[in-house]
Amino acid sequence: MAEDTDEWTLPERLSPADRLAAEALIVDVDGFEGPLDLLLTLGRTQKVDLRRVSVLQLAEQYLTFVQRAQALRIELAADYLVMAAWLAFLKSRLLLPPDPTDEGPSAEELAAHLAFQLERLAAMREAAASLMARDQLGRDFFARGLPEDVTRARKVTYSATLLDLMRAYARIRTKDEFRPFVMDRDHVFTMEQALDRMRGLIGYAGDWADLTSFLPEGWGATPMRRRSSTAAHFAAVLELVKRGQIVLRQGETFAPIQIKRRDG
Amino acid sequence: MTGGAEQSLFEAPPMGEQERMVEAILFASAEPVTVAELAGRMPHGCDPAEALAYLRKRYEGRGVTLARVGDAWAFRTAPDLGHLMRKETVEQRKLSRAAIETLAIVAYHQPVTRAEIEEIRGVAVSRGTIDQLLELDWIRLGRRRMTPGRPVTFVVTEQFLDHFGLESARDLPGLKELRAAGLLDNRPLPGSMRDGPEEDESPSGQSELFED
Amino acid sequence: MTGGAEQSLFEAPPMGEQERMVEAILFASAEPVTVAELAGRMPHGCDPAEALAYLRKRYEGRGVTLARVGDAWAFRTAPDLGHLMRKETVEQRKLSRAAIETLAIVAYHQPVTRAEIEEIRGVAVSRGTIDQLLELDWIRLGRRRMTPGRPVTFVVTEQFLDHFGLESARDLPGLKELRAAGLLDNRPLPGSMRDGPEEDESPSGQSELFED
Repeated sequence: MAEDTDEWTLPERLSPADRLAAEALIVDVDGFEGPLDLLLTLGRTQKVDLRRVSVLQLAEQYLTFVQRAQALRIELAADYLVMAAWLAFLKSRLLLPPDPTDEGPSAEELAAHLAFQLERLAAMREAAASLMARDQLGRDFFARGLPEDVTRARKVTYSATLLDLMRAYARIRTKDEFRPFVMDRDHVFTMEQALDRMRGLIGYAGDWADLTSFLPEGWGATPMRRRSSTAAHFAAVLELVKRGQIVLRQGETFAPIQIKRRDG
Repeated sequence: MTGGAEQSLFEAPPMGEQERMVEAILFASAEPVTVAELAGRMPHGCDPAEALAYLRKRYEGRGVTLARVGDAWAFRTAPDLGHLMRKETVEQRKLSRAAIETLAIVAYHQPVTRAEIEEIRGVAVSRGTIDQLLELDWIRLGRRRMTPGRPVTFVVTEQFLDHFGLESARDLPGLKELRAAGLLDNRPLPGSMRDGPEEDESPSGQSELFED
Repeated sequence: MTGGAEQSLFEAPPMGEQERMVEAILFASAEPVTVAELAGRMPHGCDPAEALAYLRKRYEGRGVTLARVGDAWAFRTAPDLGHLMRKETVEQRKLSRAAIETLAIVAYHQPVTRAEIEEIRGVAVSRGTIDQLLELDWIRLGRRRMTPGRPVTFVVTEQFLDHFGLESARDLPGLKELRAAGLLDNRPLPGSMRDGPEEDESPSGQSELFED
């Protein structure tokens, strides 16, 4: 691969005009639909039939483009870089004498395929353009505007489109993956639960004790669980105060809340 | 522009052309068209009334005729051929969600029993839903399943394939393909992102509600 | 009932009458009507295909012409009169460049897989593109390709043909030239195994559709 890296630093054989064109392309990078689209544009600057496009020259133009983009710190999508690596490889293969022990397709075959791809893409674009240039229904020619319903032999037909069908199936099959919008009970301590616990515990609260010391084990570990259990227990305590079973006090705002069994 | 050129600009098209124009306008219009309206839509200098007279003559005795509706004109089926038009009056109704879901399950899982449909949908299938699909000729009975109780199975019909433009039920896209086509992203249900392709950008589940 | 009476019962109406019937049925419908449907609605013994041939001749050069769409037929206004129909013009949904290219690739290469579309365009088919074309009813699912993974294929629909005024997919502009130039071949990257062994059993490209 040493030769490959050398290739990258070889003096570019680009004319000033090509360089300017490459710079213009860089500004426009978002306008391209992928590396092949860019290559097609580059190929067109050679002003020859796409079948006779110089793949070597094309590779150089493309690599220059990628280098410039990197120099200008333009973030290129991965597929542009993959194409760059492949073209660098192809370029080195095209420049070096063929290795007779080399298996697989020759550099010329690979180059010919690239030229074919470009030609095919160009052809499809032209086909798309001539398709869209055709007379179109509802724009250039028209259907009967007043379809007749002469006799009212009412017959109900039910319709559904393939898209409806596929969406329905997608809906069913992904149902399991949806989580309905419900609280995650694993991390929620309810007031009922807290009330049950506290009822059993207040017998031991003969003296003032911090509410936090009544929190269940394992519920102080994560903030979410701590908050949920604290809130539940606080609500439970308020309920118990209301029932006259305990008293509660707080020294000042944000100070610990303390509770005590109400005697008598 | 010289006066002469302007003159020719405003010269009306030949009557044959005007007749074609009236024919096309009346055909494509969703409502009967008045002579004044025709004149407004045709090039300057045209005589739609005369063109209409020619056109009316041309359609005399044909399968459709030019009919006068108030002071407007429209094509109408020849009265003696009304009996051919009976099929034109069909009322289209959308299939219910239960029916389309049941149909989808039959299509994807055939042959499938009623119990299996219910298991997949997670909800009981009403008698009427199956009946409706049977009546539409979109599903039919398949072979009985060789399991206890020998339940009947359902399969889709030729009519089903025809209606949905499929060559065979095997051509229905799988879940992965549905997703690739973007069909799984159209329902912004809460929590539906979990398995979606945009996983990375959206936090999963509702746990983040409680996170700090 | 005697044989003779039955004979007369089933005697088809004269061709002129049949032509009127076809004319009336097609005029009444906004959608193309197939020959089979015509036959189903006309009296026993009619030959709608022959009646269609006469009718087509009759409407040649008129403001309304008889258009063939696949196996079906419809009256459509003559394209040169489109400018008179501004009132009827329906707002066309703007298609993205990707959608237009994808549509053309499906039309010219059908049946074609998503992977093949991506190879030709050199870029992933963005989500929603295929969806949009399916929703427009311009493409539909074809048979699955008998290659590993059995990918779904896409083909164009009758609605596509109708919309672009094509009698069949064979009439796509430039199709012959593209085929002659080998640009519709499914040519894999040299040395890649991807499409290798199953080539023989799978019809590559649109050849099967367009074979004579």
